Amino acid sequence: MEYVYAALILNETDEELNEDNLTNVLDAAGVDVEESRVKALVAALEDVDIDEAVSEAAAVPAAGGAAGG
Amino acid sequence: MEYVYAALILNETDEELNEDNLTNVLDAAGVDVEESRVKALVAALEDVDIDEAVSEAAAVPAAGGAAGG
Amino acid sequence: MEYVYAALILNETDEELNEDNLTNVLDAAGVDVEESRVKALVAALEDVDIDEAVSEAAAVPAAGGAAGG
Amino acid sequence: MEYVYAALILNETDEELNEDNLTNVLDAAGVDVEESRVKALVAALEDVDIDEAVSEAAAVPAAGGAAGG
Amino acid sequence: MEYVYAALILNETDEELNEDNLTNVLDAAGVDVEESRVKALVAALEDVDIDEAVSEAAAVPAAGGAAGG
Amino acid sequence: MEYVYAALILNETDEELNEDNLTNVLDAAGVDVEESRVKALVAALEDVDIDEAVSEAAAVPAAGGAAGG
Amino acid sequence: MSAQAERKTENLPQWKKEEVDELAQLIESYESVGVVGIAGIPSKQLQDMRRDLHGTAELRVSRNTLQVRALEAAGLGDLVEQIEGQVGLVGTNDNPFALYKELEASKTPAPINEGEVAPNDIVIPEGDTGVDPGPFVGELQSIGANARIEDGSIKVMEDSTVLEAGGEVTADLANVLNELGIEPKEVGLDLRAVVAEGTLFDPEDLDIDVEAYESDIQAAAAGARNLSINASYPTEATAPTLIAKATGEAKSLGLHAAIEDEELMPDLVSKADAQLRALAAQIDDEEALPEELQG
Repeated sequence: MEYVYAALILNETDEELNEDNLTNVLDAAGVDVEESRVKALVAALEDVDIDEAVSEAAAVPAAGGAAGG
Repeated sequence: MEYVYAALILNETDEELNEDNLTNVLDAAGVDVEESRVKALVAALEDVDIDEAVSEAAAVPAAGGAAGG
Repeated sequence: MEYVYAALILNETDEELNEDNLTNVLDAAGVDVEESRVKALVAALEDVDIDEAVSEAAAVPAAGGAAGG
Repeated sequence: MEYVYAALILNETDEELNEDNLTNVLDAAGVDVEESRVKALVAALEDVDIDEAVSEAAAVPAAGGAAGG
Repeated sequence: MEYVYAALILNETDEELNEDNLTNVLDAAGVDVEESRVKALVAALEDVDIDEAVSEAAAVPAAGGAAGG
Repeated sequence: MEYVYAALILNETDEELNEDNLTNVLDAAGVDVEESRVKALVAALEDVDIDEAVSEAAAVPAAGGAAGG
Repeated sequence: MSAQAERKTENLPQWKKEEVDELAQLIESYESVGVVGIAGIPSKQLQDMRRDLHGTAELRVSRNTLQVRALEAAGLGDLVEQIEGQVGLVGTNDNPFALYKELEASKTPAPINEGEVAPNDIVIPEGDTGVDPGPFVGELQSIGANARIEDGSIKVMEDSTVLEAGGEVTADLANVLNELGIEPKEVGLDLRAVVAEGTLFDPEDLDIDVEAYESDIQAAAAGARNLSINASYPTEATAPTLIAKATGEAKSLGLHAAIEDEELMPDLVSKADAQLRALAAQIDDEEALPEELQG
């Protein structure tokens, strides 16, 4: 999932979600980056409103996690 | 959430979850890193079993909803 | 709610939940402290298991969560 | 959570939510204040509508729901 | 099942959901295509809003989770 | 989802789930195929038992809910 | 204040002066002073109660006129209107809310006698009285209880209010209540009002709703959790939830965008399958469907 997390980080900054930036983030985390996965991720996210996709999922309250807290 | 995402990337690699590594990942994403937030996150996660927290979120998908109900 | 928050801070430290300590915390926050509210709070919380109330609150998320449940 | 409670007290008074005021409140409660945590909190809350963040139930996305989506 | 998946693929592209296109997709997958089933499927889907039907499926697993609560 | 649908079609035929076959199916459906996504999909499915994933979903549609409840 | 007190007491006989002085001293030596009703408490019991209060509060009972004098002299005129019936003065350095709670908790039920005024509605509860059939059923009926003989004993058919608050207890009613063992009074030290550091509190103020405070605690704790999570400020208590939240977000993005990730594949496959089934459910023509999707 590290590729997805990297995309989420870039989504919160003003940086573009492109192959170079994704590769940089993953590199910095010590990931042995596969170019094709980066490419695929960029392609998959091309027309996706990330904030919407994330917030749609967030509709269920955090009780489970909260209970663990 | 970018700080938390960065922690999760490190958790998936074999890199240590420490201030330097977090800062590197965030830096690479163009985040204007606040040292204090990095410190606070590392401190807060010190006693947390991240894999457990992750697998709770993943493996018991509806737990949140259930507990909330 | 500032009186209640103050009580919760004291509950997390090892300080006693008494009138003086509550007043000090609220004073430090610039609250124009009403002695009678402090007194009533201290008397009321004598019969409340704060840790239990807090962990119950964690298990059932706040307002929004309840409505969602 | 004492740092968060302290922020919530300041949010209810007219005092500014800054490092000095937070430190004062925590000091008064006998907390051994960590500067970095205070800094991190101020940074984290900088652009946050606290009242909204407090009343909005924290949500953890349910993977089950997401799987459907 | 492959016939229905083929219909779902065509639904995501801009290609028309007709007998020729379905047959092509199935052919490419090495399916020994039965013309009558293709015909029947195209006819049956004529009046179906596929996007709506699919998004209802999305709601089901999530609802299950909620109901479990 | 078209890439996933294509993989599932191949899973139902006796064709191998490889890059060429996936590309053919998608091509036939008029998809502007991204080689990287095809690669990534094949890699991601390498260790996944598709039939198991499907039958679990089919047999216990509300699994999440049940588990959570 | 003591000079004023002396002036006011100069016309009193010596023993009354001394009594007022004692009261003045009690008032002066405590942060909070209150008026306590002691009606219906036998003197032996009152002594026990006073002893039980030792260390928490001091209770002094004397003539009402003297209590009024002492209160007025001490500038506690607000309490004077509470000096009515059998009362005493109480002084405490403890929290007056806590004192009220303690006194309320120590009250005990007691029978009510002929000629007394009902402090609250007197109700004879529905149910089997356990009394054998006999003239008692008539006595019950005569005081207004819905009673009859059933299955070999006297039963009260519904909760029956036999006297409203403020009404005077008749001999018949007192008898019936006694026979049934109903004790409608609450006897004990009845804190009517307190002045704590200049502020007057009546029982309405003093009767704190502990449950409301408890739910305030819960609301405050939940609010702090929400803030911590929503503002991504991790604390020890909320870090696991933040991790779970981030994980869930990544997962939902991955499923939404059909990202080719190994971890997401099982869910993506089942998502596709669910969609297939949902679409199949819209198809009426079985010819169009494979066997496993028919029906």
